[in-house]
Amino acid sequence: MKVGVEYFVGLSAVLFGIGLYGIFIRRSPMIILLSVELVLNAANLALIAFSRYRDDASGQVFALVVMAVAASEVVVGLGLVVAMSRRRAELDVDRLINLRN
Amino acid sequence: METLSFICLLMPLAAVAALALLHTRISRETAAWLGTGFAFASFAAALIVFVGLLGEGAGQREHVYTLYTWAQSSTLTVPFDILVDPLSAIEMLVVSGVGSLIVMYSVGYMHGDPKERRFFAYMNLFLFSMLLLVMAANFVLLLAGWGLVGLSSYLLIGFWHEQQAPVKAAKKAFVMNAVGDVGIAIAIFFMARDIGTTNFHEVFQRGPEVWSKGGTTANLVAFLLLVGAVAKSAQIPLHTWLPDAMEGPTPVSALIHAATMVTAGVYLIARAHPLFENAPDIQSLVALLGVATLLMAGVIALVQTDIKRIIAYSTMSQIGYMFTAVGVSAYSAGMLHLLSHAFFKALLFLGAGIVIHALANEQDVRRMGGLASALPWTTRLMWVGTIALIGIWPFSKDVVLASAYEAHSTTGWIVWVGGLLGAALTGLYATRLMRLVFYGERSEFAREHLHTDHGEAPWTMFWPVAVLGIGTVLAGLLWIGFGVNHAFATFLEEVAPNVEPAVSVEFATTVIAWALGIGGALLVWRLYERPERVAAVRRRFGSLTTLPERKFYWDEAYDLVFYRPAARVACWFNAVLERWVFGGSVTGTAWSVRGIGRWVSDAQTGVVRQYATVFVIGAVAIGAYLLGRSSL
Amino acid sequence: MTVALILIPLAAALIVAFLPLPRRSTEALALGAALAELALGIVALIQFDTAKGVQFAADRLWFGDLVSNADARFSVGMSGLSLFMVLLTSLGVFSAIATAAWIGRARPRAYFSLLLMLEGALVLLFTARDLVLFYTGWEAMMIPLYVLIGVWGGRERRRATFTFFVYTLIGSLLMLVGVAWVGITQGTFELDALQNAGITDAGPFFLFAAAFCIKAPIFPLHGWLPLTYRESPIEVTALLSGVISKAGAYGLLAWALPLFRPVAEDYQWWFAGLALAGLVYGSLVAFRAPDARGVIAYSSLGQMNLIVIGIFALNADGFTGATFQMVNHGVASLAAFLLIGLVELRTGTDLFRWLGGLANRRAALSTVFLFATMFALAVPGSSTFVSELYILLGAFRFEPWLGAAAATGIVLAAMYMLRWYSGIAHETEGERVDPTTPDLRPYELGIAVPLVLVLLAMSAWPSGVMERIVS
Amino acid sequence: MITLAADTVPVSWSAIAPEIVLLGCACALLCIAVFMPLGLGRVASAGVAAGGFVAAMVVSVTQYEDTARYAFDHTLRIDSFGQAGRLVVFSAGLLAVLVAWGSPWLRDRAVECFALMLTAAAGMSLLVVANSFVTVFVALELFSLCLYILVALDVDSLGSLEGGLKYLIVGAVGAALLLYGSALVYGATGAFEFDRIAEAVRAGDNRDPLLLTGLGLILVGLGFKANAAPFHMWTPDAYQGAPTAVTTFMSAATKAVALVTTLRVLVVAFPEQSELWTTLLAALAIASFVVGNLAALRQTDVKRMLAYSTIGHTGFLFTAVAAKSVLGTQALVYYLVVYAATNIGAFGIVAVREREIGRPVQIDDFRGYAYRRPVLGVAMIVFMLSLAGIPPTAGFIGKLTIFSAAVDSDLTYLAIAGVVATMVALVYYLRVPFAMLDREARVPIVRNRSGMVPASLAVAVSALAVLVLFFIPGPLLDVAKTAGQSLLGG
Repeated sequence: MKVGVEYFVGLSAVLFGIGLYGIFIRRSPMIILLSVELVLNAANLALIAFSRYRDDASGQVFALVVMAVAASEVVVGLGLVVAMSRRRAELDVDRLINLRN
Repeated sequence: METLSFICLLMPLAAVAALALLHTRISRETAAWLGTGFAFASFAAALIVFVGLLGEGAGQREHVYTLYTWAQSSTLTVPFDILVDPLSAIEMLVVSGVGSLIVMYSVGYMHGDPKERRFFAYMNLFLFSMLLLVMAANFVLLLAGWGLVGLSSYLLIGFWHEQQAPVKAAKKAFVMNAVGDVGIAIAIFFMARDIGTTNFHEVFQRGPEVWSKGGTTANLVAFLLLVGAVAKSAQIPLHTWLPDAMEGPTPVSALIHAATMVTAGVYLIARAHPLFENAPDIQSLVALLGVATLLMAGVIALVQTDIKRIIAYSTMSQIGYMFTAVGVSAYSAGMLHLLSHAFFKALLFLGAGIVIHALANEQDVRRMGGLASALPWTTRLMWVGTIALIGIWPFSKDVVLASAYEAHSTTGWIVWVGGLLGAALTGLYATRLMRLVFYGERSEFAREHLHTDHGEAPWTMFWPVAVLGIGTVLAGLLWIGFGVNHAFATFLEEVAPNVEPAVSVEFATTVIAWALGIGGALLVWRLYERPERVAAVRRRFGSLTTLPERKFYWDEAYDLVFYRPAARVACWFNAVLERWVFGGSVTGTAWSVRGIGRWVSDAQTGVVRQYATVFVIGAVAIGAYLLGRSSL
Repeated sequence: MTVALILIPLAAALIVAFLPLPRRSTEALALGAALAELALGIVALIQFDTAKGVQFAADRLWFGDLVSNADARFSVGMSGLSLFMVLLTSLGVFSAIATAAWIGRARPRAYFSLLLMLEGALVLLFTARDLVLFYTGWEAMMIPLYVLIGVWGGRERRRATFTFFVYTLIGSLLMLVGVAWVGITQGTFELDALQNAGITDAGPFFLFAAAFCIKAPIFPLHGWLPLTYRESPIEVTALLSGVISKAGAYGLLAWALPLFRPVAEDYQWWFAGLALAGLVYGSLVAFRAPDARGVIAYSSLGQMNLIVIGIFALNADGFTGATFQMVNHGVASLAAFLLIGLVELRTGTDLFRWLGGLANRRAALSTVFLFATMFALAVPGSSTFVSELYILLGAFRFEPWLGAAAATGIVLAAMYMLRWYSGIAHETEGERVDPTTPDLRPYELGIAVPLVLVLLAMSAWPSGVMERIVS
Repeated sequence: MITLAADTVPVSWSAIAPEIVLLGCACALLCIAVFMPLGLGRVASAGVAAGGFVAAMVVSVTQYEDTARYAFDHTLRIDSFGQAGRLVVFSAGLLAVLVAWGSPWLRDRAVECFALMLTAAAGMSLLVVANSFVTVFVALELFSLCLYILVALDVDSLGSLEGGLKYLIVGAVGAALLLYGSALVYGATGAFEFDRIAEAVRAGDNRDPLLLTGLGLILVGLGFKANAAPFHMWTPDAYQGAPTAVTTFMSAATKAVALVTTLRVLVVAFPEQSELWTTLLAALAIASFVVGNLAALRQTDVKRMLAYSTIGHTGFLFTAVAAKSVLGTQALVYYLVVYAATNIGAFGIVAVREREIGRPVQIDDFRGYAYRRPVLGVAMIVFMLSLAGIPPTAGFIGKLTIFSAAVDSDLTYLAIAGVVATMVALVYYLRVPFAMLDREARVPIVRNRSGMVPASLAVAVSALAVLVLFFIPGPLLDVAKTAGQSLLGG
């Protein structure tokens, strides 16, 4: 069988959904960061798939850029997590509700 | 002559200004005499104007003097112009003449009152307003005077505003007169709309042209003017304020509520007679109202016990006669009665004032009696007034009745009969008053409180009364009738026409009127010789007397029909609409908005996963919308 | 001239606000500024030429190049109407400042500078010949008011302010949309260009009418009125009823009608009818209000509706009468409210059940109150009488029974005003009044007497005002 | 068919000159951090940062021209619209530096703070001229990452960290959606550059589900940056948690670039779907009106209140965008400038007060403040009025122009919605003046006046701007108009 672009896009959509789902349900910032990674890579998959489909390189270039950005995003995220854990033991985003009226 | 007319008009106003500015810088006496002086000055001016008018030949006796443009829009201009013609000249004389006499009388009467200065200021304010009323040459200015006399009457009725009764009475008088003002105002609207001016001359000339005789508009205009007249002259149904107005100082009652202001209605109808001639139905309505009033007032006067109220009701009844006169287009007859009434009614009031003054402000006739010996001259003068009131001399009332007979209309007949009945009533109540006050046993109250140490009264009080007495007698000479002399009628002819009664009719009417009047008088006299007779009559007619004693329940009716409902509605507005609907609505909305606000900001729990969820839900919604619109 | 009239109070406001002066000098400064404004206004009155139309005009570009070349211009000038509104404003603010100084408001610098700002805004809106500028004045007028009421008001000041600005803002912001609409569709904001534009769209008209009718206010949009009038500092109440309510009527006269004449004619009945209802309603409520402020508050509701009747008679008499009545009622209600203020100063209350008998042995007070009463109830011969007569005549020309029905307002006015006067001044002295309660002091007379004199002058020669209006 | 092999992209340094300047300064700061002692470094870094912003401003002013040009093969579009956006960003940065100076948390983090600000500014200034989704994503992430850190910079306060982390998480989702959206658009059209996307769409099916889904996701991503409801929920926490100086910078600059980009993307890339996204923008605008203003009613913390109010203002800005006309753009640019000035001023005063009392500022902390510090007090009142759009403040003219734009493009219902929103908004805006002028309040005397001068300077400048732009709005309106024309032509 021939694997058309729609399969890749479908897969990326599924990954995207999984990632978002992860962001919704998980309470540990680490896992949430992982899910974010997943989402971004879902996007990457889509980009590359379309790039091949269109036979146009710019998509792939963008994918590379995204990887870099994703990495730095995680770095920042982890930095924050570290800063927090320095102050408090358990990391649970649901407990981060001090900023209220 | 122009200057003099304006002097006559403005003198009293100058007095007001002077009194207001000098205020406490001058002594009370000075203030009092200042007021009197200005009033007399005004009278002098009026007199000269009058003489000047006599000097002119009949026909050229109408002068309009314009001072400046008072008010204006692009469609209606109101000049400040005054009219001097026989009619207004007569009124000027009456107002300023009787007026200044009464002001002088007040010098003595109000002596020692803490607000003496204010009193004289008010009196002069009244004189100015009244002169403005009678000298105005257009309806707007007339209405201005009309309202200002109402104002001064309000001020003077409520002069002793520390007590409740005068304040109540004053308010009542003002509001009822306001009703009349509205009537005239609406009439003015008709004139402005259909004629484009309110100047007497044009209105009387063009009015009958633009408003077809007896047509709706003609009737409406006449009727609206009548409303004003009725309110001011205390005729049925707007009469209830007058008796209460007696709460004011006696000079006020004499000047405003007997001699001048209350007769303004008659002046208005006489002045606007072309409009009334143009609306026959309304004119007969005038006559009928007059008859009704004169009878009702006469009956009520019979049973009143307050000396001033008795005279007040008699005033009402006498004005009723004047109304009947102008109602049967006997205008100069009406004016004649106005004139003589001004004299003798002022006389009666001031005389009563002397009595009250002598009796420590007691006004109840049952607590008087036998004062003739104490106040001989007052008694004599009061007799002059009473004779005039009963209609023996001058004949003004009889002239009125005779003219009514001459009218040969149903109305005429009713007026004639009613008027004669009224004559009898007059005889009854007038003599009753004299009998109760001056003759018979002196009540122990009188014995205690009567003080005549300074003679009957201070000269400032006595002499005006005397002069009024003379005036009453002389007034008779103006129009003896029986073809002998009616200079008065001829003088007024051009502005206030008259029906010329035949000598025979006049003779017959006079005789009958005399008979009835004197008869009534004698009856009362005999009746009161023995108290038990009175008691017997009371027993007999006890049930009947309640009706007049309660003044035919007019006040109660008004209270029930107008005041209470209005007050109740107003209270309801205040309590319900204002608090809950208009006031509450905003507060309600505010609360709900705040509620939603609270809900919205509580929805922000702070849980970041919720943020993301809401976020994505929004995204999904948008995506769904777009896919829905897509070519999928 | 006009520009000076606008700038004097604003400059004074800044100086008063930022110059750290002691109370007395602050008061003196504010009073001086207000007096200067008044004097300049009188100069304008003298120089005003009845033959010419708009005068003392100044005009320069403010910002342009928006859309369809609708330039917003800084364009001011005075018609007869504006002239008298400006005079009324300066007179009102002057007496208000005098009263405030006498009462001794807390934080004088802020208070007086706000009052002066208010004056500047009012003069601006009364003289603006450009819609955006007019709206600017309109909005700028609101803010000092909110603060004055919300900060210096009575016990329920917050609720009062809230109600007040909910009502007024919904109106004025809707008008802003209307302003934008006019700019877009007509391509200009200039009054002279928009005169007799004869726009026929009803929607925008109501955007404008909403603002004006709420401010006036027309029944039943008066929900803000009672609370505000009762809770504001008395001199602000006086300004509200004396001057600011006139801004609404002015807006109708000077802007809404010229722009939307056809629409106004279509809806003439609605407005006239509502105004009539308001006249009767206000008068009746005034007749039963338990407090002195309440009576005058509702009476001015009634009076403003009467003015609106005159305006929506849409004829010369109506306009003339309405304009003249705006001036008369302005001065009269200023006097009435300031007098209430002086009574409150003595007795600490304005409830009738605690007042009464103030006229006894207090000659000056009773006399001034008498004048206030008589002018408020339009006793025939007074200037108010003349203006009401013309208003009613206008209404009568439009629809006879409307004029007749509105005329009953005169009787009702007599009823509630006499009740007001007696309730304060007559009969036995009330609980809060004792023999030592002083008569009006010279300073207080200095506040009240000028107002009375103005009214007397206008009664002696109404034409003096009317001919300038007619022009 | 575009492939990298096909042609080499000409590099135009001038196009990215401001970014180069800013990033250069950022690097300089890092060197300072290494080589200079802390105290001296603080001063130096502040100086360099301020200088950097000024320099960037100068550069973009000198480059300012009405004719638009593409750079780096359509990935950037240098036009006066973008330049205007850049200027807003730079001036915001400059004033933010002034506000930040002297805040206690800055003591040992001055260099990082300013470096990050410069970098963020560089990202923003790149974003406003971005003409390709690649650039958009990169620029967006560049400044977002910096902002995450800036928000969390005050690591001693939990709130700061919390705000930062929340911002990061939600921001990541937003970025991801934007990215996925551009991927889908790419899939549908085969291009990232806006103008080329438009061409491709014109050539093909403009109702392609793939394309529309992409559009939707992009819209969400941008709406997130513009704090539009329902993508707003991070805003209050981030604003409240962040050090006030950072909030100042964010509220002014982020808003501006987000809106500029939104407008550019929508009108350049998706003109064919305009009636679709107009509806969506209208919906978002109304949602923002409702949520922002209603929620703000109950806030007592000034920063949080202003955060909600900024959500409410997104409603107005989206109204201007939805007008998608020259007038709309003009209104947008004018409003953005005024809004930036107003917010900087307001937050500046909050910062000052914060330092005086040493804790988060509640509205009650302003009671009677105007009597103690008249200038700041009056300035604060002016800002509140400007936010409410009341004369004599520039906010009024902003509101007027936006309403005009709305009426002009038959969006009167949005104008009406804005009216109602303003009504509610005034309720909480006026709380501040009421508190400021409270006649009974006695304000405690405060000693700590560190950094009063620069902050007050920033406040004064913005206050002056807000007033001057009311009395003489002409020049700015002209600039705004040319900006609009440069974007939409005509």
